[in-house]
Order: sequence, then C-alpha cells, then structure tokens
Amino acid sequence: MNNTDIVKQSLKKRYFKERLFKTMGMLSIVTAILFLLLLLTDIFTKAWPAFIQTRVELTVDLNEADLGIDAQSDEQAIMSADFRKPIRAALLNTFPEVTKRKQKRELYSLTSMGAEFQLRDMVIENPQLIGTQQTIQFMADDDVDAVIKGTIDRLLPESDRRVKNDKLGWIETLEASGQITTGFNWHFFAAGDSREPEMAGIKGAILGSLYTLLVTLALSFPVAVAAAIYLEEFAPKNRFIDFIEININNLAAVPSIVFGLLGLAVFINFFSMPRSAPIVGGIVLSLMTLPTIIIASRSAIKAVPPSLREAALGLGASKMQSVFHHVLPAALPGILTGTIIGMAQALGETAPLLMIGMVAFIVDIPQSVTDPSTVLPIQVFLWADSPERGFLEKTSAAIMVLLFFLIAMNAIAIYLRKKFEKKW
Amino acid sequence: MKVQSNRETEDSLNIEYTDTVGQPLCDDPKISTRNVDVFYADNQAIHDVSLDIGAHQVIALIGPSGCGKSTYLRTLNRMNDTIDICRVKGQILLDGHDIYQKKQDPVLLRARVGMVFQKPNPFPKSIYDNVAYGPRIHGLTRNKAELDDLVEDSLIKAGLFQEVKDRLHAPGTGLSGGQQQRLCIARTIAVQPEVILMDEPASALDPIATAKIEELINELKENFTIVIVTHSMQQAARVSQRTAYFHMGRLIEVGETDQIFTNPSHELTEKYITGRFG
Amino acid sequence: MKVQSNRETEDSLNIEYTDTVGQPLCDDPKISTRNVDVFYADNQAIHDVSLDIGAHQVIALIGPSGCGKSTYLRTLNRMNDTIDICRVKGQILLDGHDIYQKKQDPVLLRARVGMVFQKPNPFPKSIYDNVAYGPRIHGLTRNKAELDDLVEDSLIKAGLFQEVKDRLHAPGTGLSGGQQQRLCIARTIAVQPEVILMDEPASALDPIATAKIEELINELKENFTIVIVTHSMQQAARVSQRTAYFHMGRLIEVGETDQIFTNPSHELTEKYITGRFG
Amino acid sequence: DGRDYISVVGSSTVYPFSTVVAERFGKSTSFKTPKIESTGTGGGMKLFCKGTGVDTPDITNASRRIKESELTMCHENGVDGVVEVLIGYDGIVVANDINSHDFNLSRKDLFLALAKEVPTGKEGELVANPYTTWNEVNTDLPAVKIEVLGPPPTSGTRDAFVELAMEGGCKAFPWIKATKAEDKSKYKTICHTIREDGAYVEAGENDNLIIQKLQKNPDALGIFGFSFLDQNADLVKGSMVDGAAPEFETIASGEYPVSRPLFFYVKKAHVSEIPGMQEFLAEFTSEKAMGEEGYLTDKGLIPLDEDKYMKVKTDTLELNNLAL
Amino acid sequence: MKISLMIFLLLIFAAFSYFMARQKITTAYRQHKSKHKILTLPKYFGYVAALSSLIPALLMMFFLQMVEEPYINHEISSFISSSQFDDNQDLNLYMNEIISADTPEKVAALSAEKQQVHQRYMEIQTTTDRTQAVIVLSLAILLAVWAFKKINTDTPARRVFERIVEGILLLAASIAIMTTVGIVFSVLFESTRFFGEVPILSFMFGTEWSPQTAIRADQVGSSAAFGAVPLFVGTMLISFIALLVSVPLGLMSAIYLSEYASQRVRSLTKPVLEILAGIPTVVYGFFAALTVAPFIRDLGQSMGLSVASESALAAGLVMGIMIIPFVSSLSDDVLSAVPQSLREGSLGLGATRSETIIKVLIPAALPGIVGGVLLAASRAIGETMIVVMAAGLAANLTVNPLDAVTTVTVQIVTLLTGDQEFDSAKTLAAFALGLMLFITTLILNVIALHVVRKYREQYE
Ligand SMILES: Nc1ncnc2c1ncn2[C@@H]1O[C@H](COP(=O)(O)OP(=O)(O)OP(=O)(O)O)[C@@H](O)[C@H]1O
Ligand SMILES: Nc1ncnc2c1ncn2[C@@H]1O[C@H](COP(=O)(O)OP(=O)(O)OP(=O)(O)O)[C@@H](O)[C@H]1O
Ligand SMILES: [Mg+2]
Ligand SMILES: [Mg+2]
Ligand SMILES: O=P([O-])([O-])[O-]
Repeated sequence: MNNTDIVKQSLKKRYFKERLFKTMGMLSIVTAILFLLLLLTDIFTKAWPAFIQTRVELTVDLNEADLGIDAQSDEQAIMSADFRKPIRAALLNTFPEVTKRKQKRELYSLTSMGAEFQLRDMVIENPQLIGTQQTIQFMADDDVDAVIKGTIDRLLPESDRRVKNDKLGWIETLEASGQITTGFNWHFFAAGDSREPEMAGIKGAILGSLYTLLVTLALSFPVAVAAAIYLEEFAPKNRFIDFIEININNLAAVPSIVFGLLGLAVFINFFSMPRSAPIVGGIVLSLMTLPTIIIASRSAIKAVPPSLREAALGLGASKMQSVFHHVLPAALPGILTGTIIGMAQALGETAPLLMIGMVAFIVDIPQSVTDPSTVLPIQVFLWADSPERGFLEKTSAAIMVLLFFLIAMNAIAIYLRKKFEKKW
Repeated sequence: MKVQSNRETEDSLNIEYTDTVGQPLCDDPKISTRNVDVFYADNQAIHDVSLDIGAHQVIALIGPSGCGKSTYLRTLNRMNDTIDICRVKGQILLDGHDIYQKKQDPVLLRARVGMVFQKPNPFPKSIYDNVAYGPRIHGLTRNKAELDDLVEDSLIKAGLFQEVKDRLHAPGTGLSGGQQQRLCIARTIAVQPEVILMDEPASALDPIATAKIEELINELKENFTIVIVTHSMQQAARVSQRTAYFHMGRLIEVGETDQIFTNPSHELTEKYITGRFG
Repeated sequence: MKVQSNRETEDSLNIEYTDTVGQPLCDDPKISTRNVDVFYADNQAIHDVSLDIGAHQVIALIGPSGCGKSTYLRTLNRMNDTIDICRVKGQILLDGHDIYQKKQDPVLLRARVGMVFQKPNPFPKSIYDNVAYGPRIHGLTRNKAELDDLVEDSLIKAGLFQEVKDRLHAPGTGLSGGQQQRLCIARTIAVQPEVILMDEPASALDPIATAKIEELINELKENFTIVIVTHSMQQAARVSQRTAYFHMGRLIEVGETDQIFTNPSHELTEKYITGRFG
Repeated sequence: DGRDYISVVGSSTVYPFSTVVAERFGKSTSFKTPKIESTGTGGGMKLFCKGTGVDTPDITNASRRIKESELTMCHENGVDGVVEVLIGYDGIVVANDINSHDFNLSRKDLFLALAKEVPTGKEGELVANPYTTWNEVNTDLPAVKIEVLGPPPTSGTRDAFVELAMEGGCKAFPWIKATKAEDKSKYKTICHTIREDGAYVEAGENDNLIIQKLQKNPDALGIFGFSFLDQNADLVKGSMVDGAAPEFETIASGEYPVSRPLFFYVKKAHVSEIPGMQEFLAEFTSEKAMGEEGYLTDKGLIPLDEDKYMKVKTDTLELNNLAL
Repeated sequence: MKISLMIFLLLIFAAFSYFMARQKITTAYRQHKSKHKILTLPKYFGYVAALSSLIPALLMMFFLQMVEEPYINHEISSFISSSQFDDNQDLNLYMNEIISADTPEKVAALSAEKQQVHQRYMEIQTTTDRTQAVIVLSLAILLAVWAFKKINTDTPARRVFERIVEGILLLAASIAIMTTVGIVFSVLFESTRFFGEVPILSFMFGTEWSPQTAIRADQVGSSAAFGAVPLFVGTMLISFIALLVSVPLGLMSAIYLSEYASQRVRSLTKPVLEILAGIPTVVYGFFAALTVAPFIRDLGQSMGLSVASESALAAGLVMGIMIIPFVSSLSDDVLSAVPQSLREGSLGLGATRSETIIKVLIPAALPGIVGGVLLAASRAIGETMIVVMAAGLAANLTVNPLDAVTTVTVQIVTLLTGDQEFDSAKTLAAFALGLMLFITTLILNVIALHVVRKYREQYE
C-alpha cells in the first residue's frame, strides 16, 4: 500500500477530529458568552424597576400658624420647622375615616420619610410659599412603590402580604383618583446613600469610584510605566533586579484583602492619612494594580521592534531619548490594554477597601479625594445586605451603573488604543 | 560568467590565516582601526582587524554570511554598545581620536558617524518629522525656517524630494520600501554626519529601488565617507572604490574594487568572488 | 567577471512583456501549471504563469526580490490557503489532477508535496519527535520499531544522522542553523512526499552549511522532484537542471540551467544574470 | 483641617439602626451626616480604643457588651470616659420558607438538633450528635432533614443564639445543669459547641442571602435578625420557640426567649469637641427614635421598656461613665 | 503659606532658573560657534539647573511640613499650661474646633478660653508659615544661583539629567519591593502575637479549623482549633475546580479566536469576554448561591448523591467562569505570537489545523499559557465573595467537591470583620493566615518562575 493511500485512509477520522475540535472551540466561546448574557439579563430584569419612581400627589396647606414660620423667617427657622404636619394633615384630609392611632401611623407612611425634607427644601428655596396651598408630588414610600410596580402581589392573602388591606385600600383609592403617578427616577442619580430605598441614590458612590479610580490611575499608570521601562530598557542583570521581578510577579498573586491590611497599617496608622477617603483607597488599589500594568507594559515594550531603537540611536539619540521619543509611543497600545485590565479589576474591588473604612454609610456627596466616600461595588455590597426589600432593585441598578462605568472605561481605552496603534 | 558546480569540502576551507592581503591602510584615513577584536560573551566574532577608511570614499565590506561584516561596521559608531554581551578590543580612531575612550560620548559619536540599516526603519511619524528628528535632538537649527530648509535639502540630496514634496506630513511608513530606505538616508544626512555606515541598505529592495540607492551613494561620496556592507558583489562593484573581504571574523583581503573583483590575491577571496560559495 | 557600474534608468526596464521565452513545458511533467494568476486582495502578484515541473529534476526559480518566486512556489502545495486574502486562478495539475478543485484535500496534497522554508523552523520538540511528527499524524508506520527505522532513515538521507545520533531526544531547537535546516528537510522526507518545495533553504546559512544542503539536494533529486527558490545565482547554477527567471510577477524565461546562465535569451534575464541589478 | 462630622464604626448588626438616626440627624440639622462604618463589633472596638483625637472614631456600635479587656485597652490608650448606650434588642429568629412546614420548636429541640455532642439517656454520657431529621429530635416535629443556615463563630448573632437558645435547651438536662457549678468550662463546652458535620451550615452574615437560600431550599431553617423577618414576611415565616412566635410584641415582652441587646459606646472626651455630638446623642435617645413608637422600631429594633429607656436616656445625656 | 502656593512658587523658580541656564548656554554657544560640532542641547542645562534647585527645596519643604505639627503642638501646649493634656491626641482633639474655626462667626462661637488659644494658634501658624517659606524659598534661590554659576558648556548636562531620570525610574521599579516589605510589616506583628498563643506547628499542620471560642468575656470558650490545613485544602479544591472550568473553556476560546475566527469576530469577541472579569464578584456570588448551588444539589439528589447545599462545586464552577478571560485573553495573545513559521512547518507536512494546534502551537506557547493560568489561579486563590456566598464557611477537610469547604481569604475576611475582640486569637489568626498565604504564593511563584525559565532555556 503506498503512502498516499495510507494518508487517504486516515483522513476521514482526522477530519472528524478537526471538526470536533473546532466545534469545541466555538462552544467554549458560546458558553462563555451565554453565561455573560444570562448574568446581564438577570441584572437588567431585576434593575429596571429601580429607574421608575412612584409619587403621591397631595395638596398641602402651608399654614403659617401650624409651621410657626412666615415668609420673612430666616433659613435657620425654616430648617427647624416641622413640615410633617402639613403632609399628615393632607393625608388625613384625603382619608377622614382614619382615626385610630395605629392606623394613622400606617397612613402617614404612605409618603416617604423624605417627603418632609422635600417640602422643606421647596420652602427654603421659595419662602413665599408659606401661607399658600400647594399641590405637590411627594415621593412615595417604598411599600407603595412596590405595590404599584407589582413587586408586592395584591392578590396574596393578607397574612402573607407585607402591605395590609387598609393600606392597600388607601393606595387603590389614590390610584383611582389619579393621585399616584410614576416617572423616571432622576433622584437615583442625584442623591447620596439613604436608609430608605426610595430615597437612596448612587451619586455618592459614582463620585467616590471616580475619585478613587482617578487616584489609582494617576499613581499606578506612571509608576507602572516607569518601572516597566526601567526593567526592560535600563535594568542591569543582577540579583537586585531579579528580586524586583520576583516581587512584582508575587504581588500579582497576593489576595486583595492583604493590600487592605497594608493600607491600614501603613497609610492610615503610620502616615495618619484619613480613613474612608478615596485618596487612601486609590493608593491601595494602585498598589494592587501595579503588577498587572507592569507585566502588560513590559511585554508591550518588549514587542517594539528593535529596529526603531536602533534607528534613533543611529541618529545620535541617547538611550533615554530613543525610549521616550519612540519606544514608549509605540508600546502605548499594549500598555493601555494592561491598564484597562488593571483598572477594571480595581473598579470592582471591595475587599481591600473594607479595611480602610470605605464600607460605610455616607450620605454627603464627596467633594474631593479626602472626603469620606464609598465606591460602587461597596454600595452594591451594602444595599445587598439591607433588610428593606426595596433595596433589591437598587442593588441590581447599582450593578448596572457599575457595568456601564466599566464599559465606558473600556471604550475609552479601546479608542485610545486604536488612536495610538500605528502600523509599520 | 563561469558556472562551477563542483564544491570544495569543508576541510579545504580551513586555511591558516596570516595577515591581511592587500593595502588595509591608506594615506588620508577618516577612520583607522587597529587590531580590533570583538567578542559576543566568550565568542570572538572579529579577529584582529586593522583597516583604514579613507575620507570621501566608498568602501565595501563583503564576505559570506556570519563573517562579521555587520559586527565590524557597528563597532565604528559604537552601536555595539547596545548589546550587553558585546566587548570590543583594539583601537578605533576617528580623525585620530579614540572613540572608545571613557570620555567619548557615544551619542555625539553617532551624530558624527551615522548609520543606515538593512531594513528600512522609518519612525512612525510624518516624513517631515522623520528627517527633522535628528536636527531637533541635536539643536542644529535655530528656527522653523532653518529646519524646513534643512529637511528639504536632505530630502533633495537623498533624491526623494520630488516624490514626496506634496505630502511631507504624511506618515513615513506609508512610503514604498525603496522610498523608505531613501527616507532613512535623508534622515541620516540631515544630521550632517561625517561618515555614513550602511548595512546592506538595498537587500530588501527591488531592482529599481536598488538602482536609485546606488545612484545616491555615488553622489553622496562627494561629501561623506561611506562604508557599505553588501552581500551582492555586483553592487559592491558598482558603488565602491575599495573593497574589503571578510571571512570568519578575519579581514582576508583589501584593495581597489576593480582589482579585487578582477584579480583577487587571496585564495579565499577568489573562491568567494567566483561563486564557489556564498 | 565583468564589472559594470553604468546603470539603466528605471524606464528602460519597462519592457512590454510577451510570452515566456524558452521551453516552459516539458515531456514528463510532475506538476503542470497553466495560466496561473495569484492575487493578494486586489494586488496581482503572479501574472499568467505557465510552467511544467519535470519529474525527478531540480528546477530553480530565480529573480529579483518581490518578483513572486515564493508566491508561485506556495501555490504548488496550496500553502497560500493559509493567507486569507490570497486567491489563485488558473490550473495547477499534479500528475494530471487539478489540485485546486473542490474535491482535492489540501492535507493529502501537502503530504505529497512537502515544503522546506527559508528560515529553519524546527518544532520545539526533540529531534526524534520533529522527524516522527509527519509519520505519526499520517499514521505511516504501524509500530515503534518501524517509526524508529523511518526516523533514522530520514535523518541519514538528510545527512544529519551522524551528527545527532547520540542525542535524538535533545530539543531540535538546540541545533545549529545548518543542522536545523537539514532537520527540516529530514522531517519533510520522512513523510515520503513526491515533490519537495524549497524556499531559499540556504539563505540564512553560512557557506559550510550551505554546501551540505546543496550536496543533499543533489542526492535527493534521485527520488524526489525538487523546486528551489534562491537569490543566489551561483547556487542555482550548482544544484539545478532547469532554471526559471521571474520578474515582477511574470515568468520571463525558462531553460536548461547551463543555457540560462551562459546564454540567456531575454534582455531582462541577461541584465539580471550579469549583475546589472539584483 | 478639623473634622466637622461624627465618625461612627462598629457592628454590622447595629449599622441599620445607627444609619437611620444618622440620616435623619443630617437631614434635620445643620450638621453634616455622621459617617458610619460597618466594621464588625471587634474591628470597631479596636479602632475606638486606639486613642482619642480627631483621627479616631467618636462612637462605636456593638452587638454585644464591651469586654473588660477591651475597656482596659481603651484606658491604656487614654480613652478614659466611655459612655455606654443600650439602644434596644434584636430578636434572633429561626425561620423557613413560607410554604414549608410549620415548626414549633423548644430550646431543647434546638440544642439537641444543633449541638456537637448530645446527652444519651444515661446520666453523664455524651455521644456525637446522631440526629439527622427533626422528628428524631422530637416526634412532633416534621420528618425533614436537619439543615440550619446560620452565622459563623465570628458573629455576635451566633454567640447570642448559642447562649440563649442552645444553653437554654441544654439546661433542660438536670445533670448538665449540675455540672455548671462543678466544672464551668465543661458545661460551656457541652452547651455551646455547635455541630460541624454539615447539619449546621455557616452561611456568612448576609441575611438577605440566607432568606433567598431558604426559598431555594424549603427544607432548611435559617437563623437571622428579626428585622429581616419583618421585611420578608411574605417569603419566610418564623418558627415558634418555646411556644412564642417571633413577633414584635413577644420579643419586647421577653416571652420570645432569643434576643440580644444592642449598644453603642461614646468617647466622652469627644462630646464637647466634635461638632454635633451632643445633638446626635440627643436625637438617638429621643422618644421619636428609640421610643416605643420611634422610627427605629419601624426598622425592626425591639425597644427598651419604659424604665430602662429613661435610665439610658439620662445616663447618656449626662454622660455617665460606663462601669463594668 | 499654603503648600500648594509654595509648590507653585518653587515651580516658577524652577522655570526661571531653567530659562536662565538655557540662556547662558545658548549665548556661550553663539560666542564660539563651531558649525560642525554637535553640542548638547541648551534645554538640558536648563533641566539640570531647574532640578538642582527644585528637588532639594521640595525635600526640605516636606521635611519642614513633617516637623511643623509637632512644633505647633509643643508651642500650643506650653501656652495652655502644659499639664492639661496627657498627650498629643487630647491636644489635637482640643484643637479640632479651633482649627475648624475659619470664619469670624465660628471663632465667635468658641469659648473664651478657646478664643485665646485660637489667637495664639494663628500667631504661631503665621510665624511657622513665614519661617518655612523663607527657608524653602531661600534654599531654592541659593541653589538656583549656585547651579547657574556652576553650569558651563563643559557640564555633561544631558548625562546628568538622564541619570536623574534613571534614578526616578529605578525608584518606581523598587516600589514593588517596598510594597512587599509593607505587606510583611503589616501582618508580621499580629502574626507573631498569634503564634504566641497558638503554636506555629499546630497552625500549619493542624487538620481542624474550628474557632468556636467565646466572644464575650463572661463566656468560657467551647472548642477552638486553629489548624490551617482544611483552609488551604479548601482553597486548593475550589481553585482547582475553577481552573478545571476556566482552563479548557478559556484555552479553547483562545484557540478558536486566534486560529479559526476571522479578525472581525476576534476583535469583537475578545472585549466581550473580558467583561466577565469585570463584573463585581457579588453578582457572581448571588448567582452561585441562588442558581447554581440549588441546581447542583437537586441534580445530585436526583442521582442519589448526597450534596451539600453549599458545595465547593458551585463556587468553583462560577469562579471558573469569572476567570475565563484571564486564560483566554492571555493565551490568545501568546498563541497569536507563535511564529507563523511553525504553523507553516506543520501545515506543510500535511497536518490538519487541529493537529498543528495541539501538537505544535500549544507546546510552543506553553510558557505564556502557563503564565495566564497562573494569573487566573492567583485570582481564584484570592477570591472571597463567591465562596462566602456559595460555599459557606464550614472548614471541612475534604476533597469531595460536593461537600462544603471554606478558603483562606474567606476566613481572613470573616475573622477580621467579626464581633470578637481584636486581640483574640480569632482576629490574630487572620493575620497569620495572610502571612502564610503570602509566603505560599511567594514560594509557588519562585517555583513557577524557575519552571518557566527552564522550559524557555530548553526550547528557545
Ligand atoms: N547579538 C549577538 N549576540 C551573539 N552573537 C552575535 C550577535 N550578533 C552577531 N553574532 C555573531 O557574530 C558573528 C558575526 O555576525 P555578523 O552579524 O557580524 O555577520 P555578518 O557578516 O553581518 O552576516 P550577515 O551577512 O548574515 O549579516 C556571527 O557568528 C553571529 O552569530
Ligand atoms: N501575505 C501577503 N500579503 C500581501 N502581499 C503579499 C504577501 N506576500 C507577498 N506579497 C506581495 O506579493 C509580491 C510577491 O512576493 P513574494 O514573497 O512572492 O516575492 P519573492 O520573489 O519571494 O521575494 P523575495 O526574494 O524577497 O522572497 C510582492 O509584491 C509582495 O509584496
Ligand atoms: Mg549582517
Ligand atoms: Mg520569497
Ligand atoms: O457586625 P456584628 O459585629 O454585629 O456581627
């Protein structure tokens, strides 16, 4: 039998294996992508109600006598006035049949705890409102919100339902009279954290993440690139350099919580930097991302054709000049890839921030890198741990915001990478 | 041309090397090298080469692959410094000054002894910026107008200006291979070096591009001293005044190009020239 | 050897191409190609080439860089399939069967038409495994003993066995350049192809290694049909029976090697041979 | 620059209550909203006792009382005046999926089901816990596998559960009760050690997760705080313990046996120096927050009885030093 | 003077001396102009002049900033009858309101005593500020003048400047070492204390982990065992399962992308896959605990296996999905980097693509693939949230993936954030675990490095 025939005979089996192999490759990708889609759909379906806000329309009487202030009162006085009164009065007006104490409490909880502050802020803005009657859309309580969105099933027997028959009846009455409206939840993007689901916003966490990542980027990018340049272009071959290399590789494998311990011991305790601040969070995360960026940058620098270096040297450029004028711009796309992976990791990280006090309830929006703040993944973590059911949808919405952040960051990097990519 | 298909065996090539045949020295040397040895770690790549490079001349270095042509060339402007394991022994004098002495700054040296590489390697920048790079880092011009002039001048000298004058700010990497190589030459000329080293500058190019480069070399020798490495004997014959033949790290023979190609003195040179190997 | 330093200008090279000069066809063709065009995307690299490759012969393809030698060579065992943008038109027959027809299996074809590349590319495996690779994937041997024999045999034919017999299980990448290239040839022989294509197999090697490869080619032609691309005319002269000269994607002239080198018919061939460019 | 906000650290159990007060305080006064970190009681104590000064916290939350060793450490570091504030109780409930079996447990049942070693009929003899289903423990209970999702040994909830439920059941065996006097540590070992053979699943401290897991696993019971039961009454139901259902009133009255006190501790030295401290303490201990109908009870905190509340309130506002 | 203002002034100074030095050299060049001589660019002289005043002045400024606070504290406490404060902490607390009082109203709101201190504080503040400014600025000026005088055309300015830059680069590279030192420093002290209570050997080789010690002082501990073996075994088990998922899936994806897929599919799919690595782990945790774990349990039970509701398998599977991109992206890169010549060599012998990939490309790309897998493994070892949520905390010493296990990082987190007192063995154990994990990964890294180097040496 000649060779050609032997080969021919083997072919059928080999081609079967080939197809099998290719199919396996395709299946792997499809599996991974399906999984991603599954996760994303899960998040999106859970998140969408968070972007809708239920409001209750009430006509309040801003009676000077009840509030104890008038249009001339200063801000301090308005601040300390009790704005619950007009709201409660309005509710009682709508449902005059409610008389018992306990029932009243239930009734008052139709509007959010934030409603009084909503009213107060309106009055501070425009003191002329005092003494007038106003029809205002107040934020609804999370239970009302849940009933309207259908998260609480009205058909369940009363014993299994969180919102009892009385309250449900009121809600339905308000609904029938058109006093309940829904709209896009701008508040979610404009407010800081709150313990009331309907009032909780993501702005503080978004800014916190932004500040933290800016610090991380500002520190880790230049340092990592400098380190990579040194190790690739200038480092002599000796034990010290070997030691640096081993350390960098090892740091890539250190669990992130250990970086938190480092941050606590060194930056907060030793250098007495502020707790809960993006500056410390950023430093800790940048230490964590350094190895990733260094490793990626080194391979990018390695991949720059030596001819480019030689061309510059041959013209009388110094080594430093050849590196900064030619090698670095050429390696930038690869460096950016490493940066993006590192920053994505930093964006989603919680554990190290736990140790430096960023797992915290912070309502005020951070104004600078030294103000107390949280970050998006921690907000997710905190909300996921809250007893109130209304936080379930907020949690998913926060995850969506985080993913949006991630994708936006990636898109910028991919754009930059395209821009710097040059063919030779 | 005589076609030979019988081959010497390996052993017959192991000839005892004596001194270089021909006239390695010359009257008006721009660069003189004396007893140069080059090592890559423990591996000696150049053995005891002494050779003068005459001013305003073209000298061609030829020899089989791996014989050390590039290595020798790169000692002349200390490009070998960039290779960690490379060590150079012996004396190399540029205008009588040792270029390997401590005080010599290799950067300044390379500005005086420019280099053109085998593969065209323009920077990923515009044509203008490619040529302007050298003058800029050395501060050769005082203002934009002077720089413009210098760039134009260099491109003209390199015979490229007509082809690119309308797209000076287009990327240099978008040129054809031959144009790129001329761009690299223009870039080297712009620094106004005294010597230009060329390592197989046309080996990657098609015949038409090669022809242009060779024309250019002929013109450049008026102003510059040129050392060219080539694997094409025809090319060596066309462009050089002197030719040096290397073999296994040794300089076997040097002489007038005509003489080397028509009447080589050393057995090895003759074998190489007549195409019995290489 | 005549030294020419005057050059034609670019224009004089723009000759109207007519049909190929010489005898492109032959009596006992192993491979016949007819009106072959090859395109890289919209760029035509080979124009209308018709050429026969005779059985048990060595045919050399020569021509300036970029003229399409490699491209043509790689159409013969469909290695061009691996380049997405590459399209081939025309007929290529191996023993009278069209290798580009749908039914033809490239895997089988490549087992019959082997290839050796310009740069030695041993697999990062042991010497033994390098040679055994082909036989193993094709299932050419039935047991270990047969495979051992085949590996030894192939290494002997490639003239490498003596040098490596004591370290068959050392990595193939640890050999010298010349040895690596012979290993690649051994690897190709082990599949017992009918035709071997060689793309500048000695261009990266020193003269001694080159000599060995050339000897090997001379021996191999007894059993195989060989197509060799080379940039060295001397090498073409030494190893081939027929020579084909390509220029800018066209086959200019084909003929007996002696005739081509001593008495080329086409103006371009003559210019190339006499070293006026290339 | 000075610090113009109050810094609170400590227990994750007290966090949901403390934050509510902080938020209202921030919204209704001109002071900044206090920053409340959830570090766990132990971590909070460590930070709290590190010393005085603006870079240390003013208040730490605790889901247990401060330890003597911790107080000593505080004193060593110059934290001299510490005011203790008992804010109320947290019921610890045992619950399962709402559609699953009803459980009417006794503390003895809990002890027998979850202890590492249980007494045999013979006095003084212990065997490794052999029970795998609830009806083996008590024939009145359903015949389902014993699987309880509960907090890990690092958690105060677990600690309280062990002490109140397990030990309570443990004491039902007279000979064990008797050992308490003779060999306290043996007694504790018997009563406090939870089995580690998989029937008790240490499930982390995310109570929402436990609730969701219970829905996926209707046979399992979960141990968590009352506020989570309160909020998820449509998903899970609490088991009766010793005849009492886990409801607001029964816990408050002490009828339901498993609940634990929640505290926070204040650094006296900071009260006059950090802006808003005084006012924050006043808000926290006000009737409208901590009182019987205060907003903290809406969040599931079990309030103090009237007398205790008044004492806590005066002690706090007068900054009376804690004495252990 | 505000630091930012001072830095701004120093920068202006630096800019000034830059221009002066540059001007001097330019003039000097012009005077003896030799057309053919290549000279060092004047800007380098400028840089050197600027840096030689800027760097020392900045260092001096930071030094003064550091001693400023102790000095002010000292002055203030001697002003307020020093006996009042035990230590600096009390003083800084006392000063909080005074420092914050930056408006007249706030000052007016202070107590009379504090108003006096405030006044004194402002005085001291002003003098120290002035002194600082004078010292730093005059140092800057002095050095600038000195540098200007000293610099001449013979100064090897470019080389000096590049030396400085190289020094900065080296400093950046050394941060890795400082970080390592910092990590060791931050866990060592507590670890030693832990080993004072629990013998190191019983920690390292103990097979029972059950920190059921009492939390409150009036309790007596029940069992307490600190054997780290179950944790490390659990870590290894879960990481192994994760790798079992991610390596085949990731590698096959990488192969498909680099060898089969078109350029377009590749450039699209790769970033999409990379999103998997960026999703917060809490999300994976919920998914593992609520979807995968019950599914596995029900499946197992229907086959008659006993499966814990919190199985290592569930956590491992989901973690495996999470780390796919580490394997796929990095392997894709290295596979694409395998020289085309090897691919052609194999195809030229008549191998099919899959044969080429399995027998030639993967072996050739192995070091890089191993690197990616190592990075993925590091990520798996360090992952916490998924395990906490899906695998629970039970420290069973088992290699059965259907049982519940726990990992080192999970224990570190729960121990650190729990209720127990901070000097209890439980909290300290977290530090010891951290230290031990650090050392373990260090050893693994050194080994991995050696293996990879060996392999490289052999085949490159
Ligand atoms: N960077 C290097 N490290 C180690 N050895 C080297 C290095 N560069 C060259 N060599 C060795 O030095 C010798 C001379 O090499 P060189 O490149 O100078 O030859 P060449 O004459 O230029 O050959 P070619 O015509 O192929 O370019 C060769 O044996 C080569 O292997
Ligand atoms: N992969 C490719 N994609 C696009 N164009 C190609 C590709 N490979 C070759 N070409 C073009 O096809 C033409 C012929 O190239 P080929 O490699 O066949 O030349 P050659 O004769 O082998 O030259 P050399 O002697 O330099 O190897 C050239 O113009 C080249 O630029
Ligand atoms: Mg060379
Ligand atoms: Mg070719
Ligand atoms: O966070 P805890 O200390 O209450 O468990």
